[in-house]
Amino acid sequence: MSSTLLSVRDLSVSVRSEAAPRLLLDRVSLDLGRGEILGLVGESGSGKSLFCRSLVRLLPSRALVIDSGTVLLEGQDLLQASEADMLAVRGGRIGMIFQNPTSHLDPVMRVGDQIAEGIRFHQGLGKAAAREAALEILAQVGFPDPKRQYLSYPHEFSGGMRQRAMIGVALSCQPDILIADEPTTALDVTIQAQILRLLTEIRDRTRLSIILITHDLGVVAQTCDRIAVMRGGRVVEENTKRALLAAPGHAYTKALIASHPSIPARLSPVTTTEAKAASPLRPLLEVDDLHVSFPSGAGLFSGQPRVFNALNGVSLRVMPGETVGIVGESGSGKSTLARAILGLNPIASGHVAFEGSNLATQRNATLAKLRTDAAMVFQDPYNALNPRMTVGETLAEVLRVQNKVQPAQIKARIDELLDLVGLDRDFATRKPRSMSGGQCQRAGIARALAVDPKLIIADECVAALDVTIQAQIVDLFRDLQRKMNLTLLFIAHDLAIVRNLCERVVVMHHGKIVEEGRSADVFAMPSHAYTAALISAIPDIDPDRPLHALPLRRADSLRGMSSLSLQPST
Amino acid sequence: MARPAFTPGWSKAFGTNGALAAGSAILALFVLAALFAPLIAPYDPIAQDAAARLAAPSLLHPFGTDNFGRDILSRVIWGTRIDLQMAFFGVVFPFLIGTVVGTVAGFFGGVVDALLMRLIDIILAFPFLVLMLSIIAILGPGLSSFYIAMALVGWVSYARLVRAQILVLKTQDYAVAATSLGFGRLRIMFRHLLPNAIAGSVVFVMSDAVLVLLNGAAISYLGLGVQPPVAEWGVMVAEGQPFVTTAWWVTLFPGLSIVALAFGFSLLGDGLGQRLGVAE
Amino acid sequence: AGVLTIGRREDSTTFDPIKTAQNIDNWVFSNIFDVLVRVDPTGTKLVPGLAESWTVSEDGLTYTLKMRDAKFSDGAPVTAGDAAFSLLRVRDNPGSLWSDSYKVIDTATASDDKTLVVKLKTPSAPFLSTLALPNVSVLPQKVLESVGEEAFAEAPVGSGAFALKEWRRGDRVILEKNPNYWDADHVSLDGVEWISVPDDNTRMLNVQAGQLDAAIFVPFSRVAELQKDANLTVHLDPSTREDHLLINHEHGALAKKEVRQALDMAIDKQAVVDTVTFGLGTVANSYIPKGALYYYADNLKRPYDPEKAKQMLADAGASDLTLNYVVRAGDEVVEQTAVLLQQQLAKAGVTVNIQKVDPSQEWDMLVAGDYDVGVNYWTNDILDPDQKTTFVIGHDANNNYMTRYKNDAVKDLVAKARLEMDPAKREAMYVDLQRMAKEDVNWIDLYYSPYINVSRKGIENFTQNPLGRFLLEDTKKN
Amino acid sequence: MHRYRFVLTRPLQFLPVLFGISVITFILVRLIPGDPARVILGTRATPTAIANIRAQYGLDEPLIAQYFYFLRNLAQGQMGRSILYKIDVLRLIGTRVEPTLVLVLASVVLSVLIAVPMAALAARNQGKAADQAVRIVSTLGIGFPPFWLGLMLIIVLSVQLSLFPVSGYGNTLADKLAHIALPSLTIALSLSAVLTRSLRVSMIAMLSSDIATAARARGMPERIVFWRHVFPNSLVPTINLLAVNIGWLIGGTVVVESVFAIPGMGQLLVRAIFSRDYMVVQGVAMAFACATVLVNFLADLATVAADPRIKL
Ligand SMILES: Nc1ncnc2c1ncn2[C@@H]1O[C@H](COP(=O)(O)OP(=O)(O)OP(=O)(O)O)[C@@H](O)[C@H]1O
Ligand SMILES: Nc1ncnc2c1ncn2[C@@H]1O[C@H](COP(=O)(O)OP(=O)(O)OP(=O)(O)O)[C@@H](O)[C@H]1O
Ligand SMILES: [Mg+2]
Ligand SMILES: [Mg+2]
Repeated sequence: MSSTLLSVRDLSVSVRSEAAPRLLLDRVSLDLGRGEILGLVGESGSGKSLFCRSLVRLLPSRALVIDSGTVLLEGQDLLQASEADMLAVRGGRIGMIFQNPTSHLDPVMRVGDQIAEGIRFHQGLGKAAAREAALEILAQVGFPDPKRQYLSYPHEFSGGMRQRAMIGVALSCQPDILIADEPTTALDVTIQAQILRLLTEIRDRTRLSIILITHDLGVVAQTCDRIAVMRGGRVVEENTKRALLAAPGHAYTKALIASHPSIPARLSPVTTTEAKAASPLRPLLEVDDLHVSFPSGAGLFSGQPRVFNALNGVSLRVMPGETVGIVGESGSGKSTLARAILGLNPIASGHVAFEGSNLATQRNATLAKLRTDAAMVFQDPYNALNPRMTVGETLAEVLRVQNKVQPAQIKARIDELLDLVGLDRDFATRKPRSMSGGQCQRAGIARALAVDPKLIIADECVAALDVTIQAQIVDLFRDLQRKMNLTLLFIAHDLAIVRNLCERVVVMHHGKIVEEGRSADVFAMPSHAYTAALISAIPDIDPDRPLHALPLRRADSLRGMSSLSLQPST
Repeated sequence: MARPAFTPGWSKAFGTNGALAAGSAILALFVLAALFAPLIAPYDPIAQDAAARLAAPSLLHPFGTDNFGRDILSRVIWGTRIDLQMAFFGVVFPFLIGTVVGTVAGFFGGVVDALLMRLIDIILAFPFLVLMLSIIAILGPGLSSFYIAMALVGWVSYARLVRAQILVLKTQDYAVAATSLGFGRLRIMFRHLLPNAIAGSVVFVMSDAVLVLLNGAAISYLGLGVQPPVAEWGVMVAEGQPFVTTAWWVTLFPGLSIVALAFGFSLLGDGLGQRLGVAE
Repeated sequence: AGVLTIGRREDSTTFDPIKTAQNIDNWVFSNIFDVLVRVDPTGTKLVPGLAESWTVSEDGLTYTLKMRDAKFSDGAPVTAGDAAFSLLRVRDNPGSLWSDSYKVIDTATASDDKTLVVKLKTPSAPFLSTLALPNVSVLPQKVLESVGEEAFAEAPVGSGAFALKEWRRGDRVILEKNPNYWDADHVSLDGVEWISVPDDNTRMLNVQAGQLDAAIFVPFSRVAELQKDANLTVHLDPSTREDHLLINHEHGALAKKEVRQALDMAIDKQAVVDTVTFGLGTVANSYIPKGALYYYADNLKRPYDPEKAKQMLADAGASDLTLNYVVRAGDEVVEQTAVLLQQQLAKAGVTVNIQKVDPSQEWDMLVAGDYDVGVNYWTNDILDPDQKTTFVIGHDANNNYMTRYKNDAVKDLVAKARLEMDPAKREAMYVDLQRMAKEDVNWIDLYYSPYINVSRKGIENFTQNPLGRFLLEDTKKN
Repeated sequence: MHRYRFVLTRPLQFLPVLFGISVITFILVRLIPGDPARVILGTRATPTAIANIRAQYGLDEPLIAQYFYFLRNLAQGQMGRSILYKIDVLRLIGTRVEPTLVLVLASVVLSVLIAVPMAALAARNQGKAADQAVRIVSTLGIGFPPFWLGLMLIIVLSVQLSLFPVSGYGNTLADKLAHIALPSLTIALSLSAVLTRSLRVSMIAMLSSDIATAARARGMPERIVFWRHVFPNSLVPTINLLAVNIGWLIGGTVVVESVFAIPGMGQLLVRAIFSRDYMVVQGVAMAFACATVLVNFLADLATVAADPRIKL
């Protein structure tokens, strides 16, 4: 390892204001070498973001204070530096990119100007020179037409482009250290791969030091030189990548590694279906040449509104008791399909039949059936529950409206449901805001189960969760499916989980199903190029199985980006 | 501003939310004044005293007297009854109408929404004064005409606020979930969406209450406020106009009462905003 | 010399004299138009205007007026033809608001350029004084016919002391001295600006700050304070204004004379004078204003006696009288009177419900008889008492000024007095009328009050005659 | 959808709004008890004179016929004649538009000039003394009725300090501005209070937003963070609030016009209502409505310009 650039010793941060001050960072010590990529992993709330923000003294709230410690940047203690000195350090020495580029880019300022702003301030360049430099940076981070993109606003970009812009903004100040706080969590695997490639490439080119925060061990395995694991405000373990992955010392690290989806599942997918498929049962769900379109406006003067085809002839059959995974990049139409099946989206053409009853021809009857026999679990656990109702009220309301349980039995049934999803019974009196994401997600599943459905459609129901919690939820589904003979439609863009849970997988791309088959087969031998690209972009926890993502020569990356980027922005 | 007494119970109930506590305290003072007006007002608010006309504030008349020799302190205290009532009813009906209309418009969208939005445009573009004066003229002056006029116009703001919220909320997963679980529309609108959409309106109620009082005062300035000899702050300010340069106390004290109440309302609004997570 | 700036409540609405009946218009007309006969500054007698002299035939039907040498502001001479045209126009024009008052005219002709002959259908004692009304100002026939009524109403041509220079609607009327005025040598001011400042306080502050030379409609409440200001002169000019409480004679117990008399006794007029007019008014005892022609100074003043009033009400079976009191909104004086009377009447056991409505609606309610009592006031337009007497107790088409008062003896006497040409006999008749009205309590006379105006020191002769005319041709600005 | 497409479609929505307003005003003013003929005749009203005037202005015709004439006139770009002023309503309004327009514009500019620094001061010192002071001042601004506030301003600034004319509306531009200063300040004191409150809240939210954090992380000094990032991002809700309030303001200048003797439309309207000058009430109502609609349209334009994400 090269010379140490940044050295943190015994950094402690606590939160004031509440009755008893709580220690959030507990004597954290870390070093960062020049040109090194340090991976910071740990469960949600372990203090990763806080640590990084403390380095530049940008704490998220006034209630938080740095109690003690030193942060030496080439000998200068940043904790003692004056506010004016810090202005030069922030951006100029230490740049940051954030998890959510959408909320961190100024929506009302042109992307180019945001990059030029830092250049003008830190390098004192004039307007025109800063503009030139900004165009150069835009090209560096992979924008195909910097002149045009300089003038764009962030909302006109896809998620991946925004993250590149964010990186561009950070690079504009020519920092020595780049802190990347979960830079890819919100992105597709394919785009994630590109961004990670971009970061390592820049490091190779400029000897930039990077702190990469993530909760995906696969990401660290693929990019970092060294890994630090945090838990409860402490660094519990720190080592070079290989050493740490090969011989994790701390129990938490072991659990983290064990629950990573790229580790081959201990349980193989449910296999009972083969028998079922052979039986003469009719399919529970039949989707036939389904088209769904949304109006997408028109130009200033052209009158006719255009339509955007979100689903372009999708056909699908699901047998009772089957578990089908639906994967595909963001915007490929997965959620639209789910909603169309449940009659929540208008259908342009095609058929959806549930238990033989056709949604187009017998709409009311089919809807009635769907409402009582199918349920949905949603992506964002917080958003899927009414924040003003307790879990108990939420469940009770479903039971009452569905009228499947005697009013007197409602209470008992609620307890039963909570048991089923592994929540304590006293959660009945809690509101979503007082629960963690995983707990909310379980409540959401309990609500779906309250319907006593034959079919559950789970739309990205684990995407927002920690790996450890993800694993719990997947186990729960597996369990339920076994116990209750549920039919499960499992939507995700995380292929690893689908491989783990589902026996059959459907790959969607641009509103079409491009590949379909047994998970094992599809993942082993993808027949469609797009599926292959998706699979190869999964970061494996094994550092020796590197990303097969599109090779990052600039031109290629651009082509990749435009083909993978979402619908064109207007 | 009155300094409210913070008992332990208070601080527990309001936490660190000083605005909420102070606002409630101010409002509570006014409510008490209204409730116990007969007990605390030193004089009959409409009793005239020819000997004490336009007397400056003194121990006998802490706020002075008006041109009929009526005690202004007593009138201010009794006025609390009318003004609180005005603030309350002037806001309640618009609030109720507005939230229902906003919910329906936002939820159903399409033609219903378009029609209601045009109606809102019309009302917003309609000169308020014409409406106000017309309604008062048609129904006769008095508080009920005032409330009707306020209700006819005031709901618009609430409808806009709620509608904007509902438009967002109805795309939220829990609304979609409610549909997918077979809940009825009324249940979704009023049990799931509205309670989550209403916080902004609740906060706005507080500003609106002040605007209602001011509208009342403006109407009084044009001569169509509450019927004499009833004491109402807006009317008192307007009636004191002729004496502004000679007997400042006639207008100042009722004016200050409006400000104090307004201050209470706006603090309460800020506090509620914090509480309900609308602002800040 | 100099331009006099005067603040007033409202701006003019039109300069066509026959189409308005508002003081705000008339008070400006009277300075740009001239009339055949004028009222003198004391408001007690008629003096020559455009008519130098006049004779009345024995039968009282033919008036021959001799015109003086005068010119309109455009230089054209004022002829008897213009005068005849103007008289017939006010009688016949469909837009005229005043035709009823001039229906008595049979013919009006110019026997030559300087001689106007007016023949009446019946004798009319007040006729000559109606010629002093600004609404029958002499207009230039040629100009009016060539530019049309509408254009004339905005850019009039007259023969008065001043001519309209500019009219900024809603804001001000700008007059300049008319060099062609027959008495131009006596006019000192170069011009006059009538500026509308609706808010009473603002208007006063303008004068106090020296931004206006004068302001009219000074509220009673401001007089004492303004008098203290050494830079200002407060003018309390005698007026013909009389405030009264209208009573609807058709409503229940109010039909009884005793009840009305009791109400009269239950009202402490002196208190009204003290509280509402801040002592500037005087208690009224007749519907004819103090100082006006045929005013009967010794008319009955019923004493203030709430106890007796209560007793009388009880005797008349009206001890629990409840009255609906209509109040014109936005008029400080009227509102204050209402509050005061409510309290006074309560002492006699009368419950008064105040109903405040906007002026136009008040008018409607009064006309429709949808009220019990209400305060109103009257200022005379003409010298002769006939006009007001006819409206108020003459039993004409107007329900005796909305009171629904009925007394045939009074009715007959009013008609007789109109025809009586002997001043002494007429005076006796009017004394009787004032007595009878007081006995019947057609309404309750409250108080007389002066015109109150204020001007800066250095403005001289800024006076208003009792009929409201501002004698600006005499005003000087130093 | 093109972001500015609404520029083409929105005017079509104005028509029903204006039509609706014409119907409502027409009905409303005629429901009010009172008779214009009696008003202009005053104390001397006799039944024949009243009938005469009613006939002249077509007030004796059935309501539906009157409305039809009104619409027919409107289609020809006419608004009828004023009963009180005896001239064409459009001409009458034409003489009164400018002062009100200038007053409203000046008030808005002044409000913004007051509100922005106040809100910035409060937001950047959230919870501190400066913040509390702004809160108190803005509550005072909302709480005091304009007719009182205006009078106090006159007494202090015009009469005692002779800084401004007491009232009226000037001739030359400079003169007009001098005259309009106090009235617009009166309005601005209450309007800016409303704006300040709204702007302060959005600014506080933006100050702790990711956008501000990102700018700080780039080493931008607080001044730039605030004015270049926080401020522009706080504008949209306040623009909308301003739009709603301008509508209210345009219809509510009456009191201020009366206190300051500004010969504007507000005064005309009150006088017309009180004298039941139907045509004028209708005309002014329509004019106000057009102005409000226009302002809302401009606000929409401003919103779209202020935030490139917004489509209408
Ligand atoms: N403004 C705040 N006030 C009080 N506590 C806070 C605040 N911000 C963060 N914390 C606490 O600090 C701890 C560390 O938070 P931090 O954001 O660093 O977690 P993290 O490791 O980045 O988690 P994640 O993976 O969810 O982003 C958490 O317990 C959190 O509750
Ligand atoms: N209500 C709508 N109006 C217009 N377009 C829509 C609407 N809902 C979805 N779309 C568009 O349809 C396409 C498919 O969306 P969908 O939500 O089904 O994608 P997805 O595969 O679920 O993506 P993600 O992984 O991001 O959830 C997208 O381009 C989206 O923009
Ligand atoms: Mg974090
Ligand atoms: Mg989706």
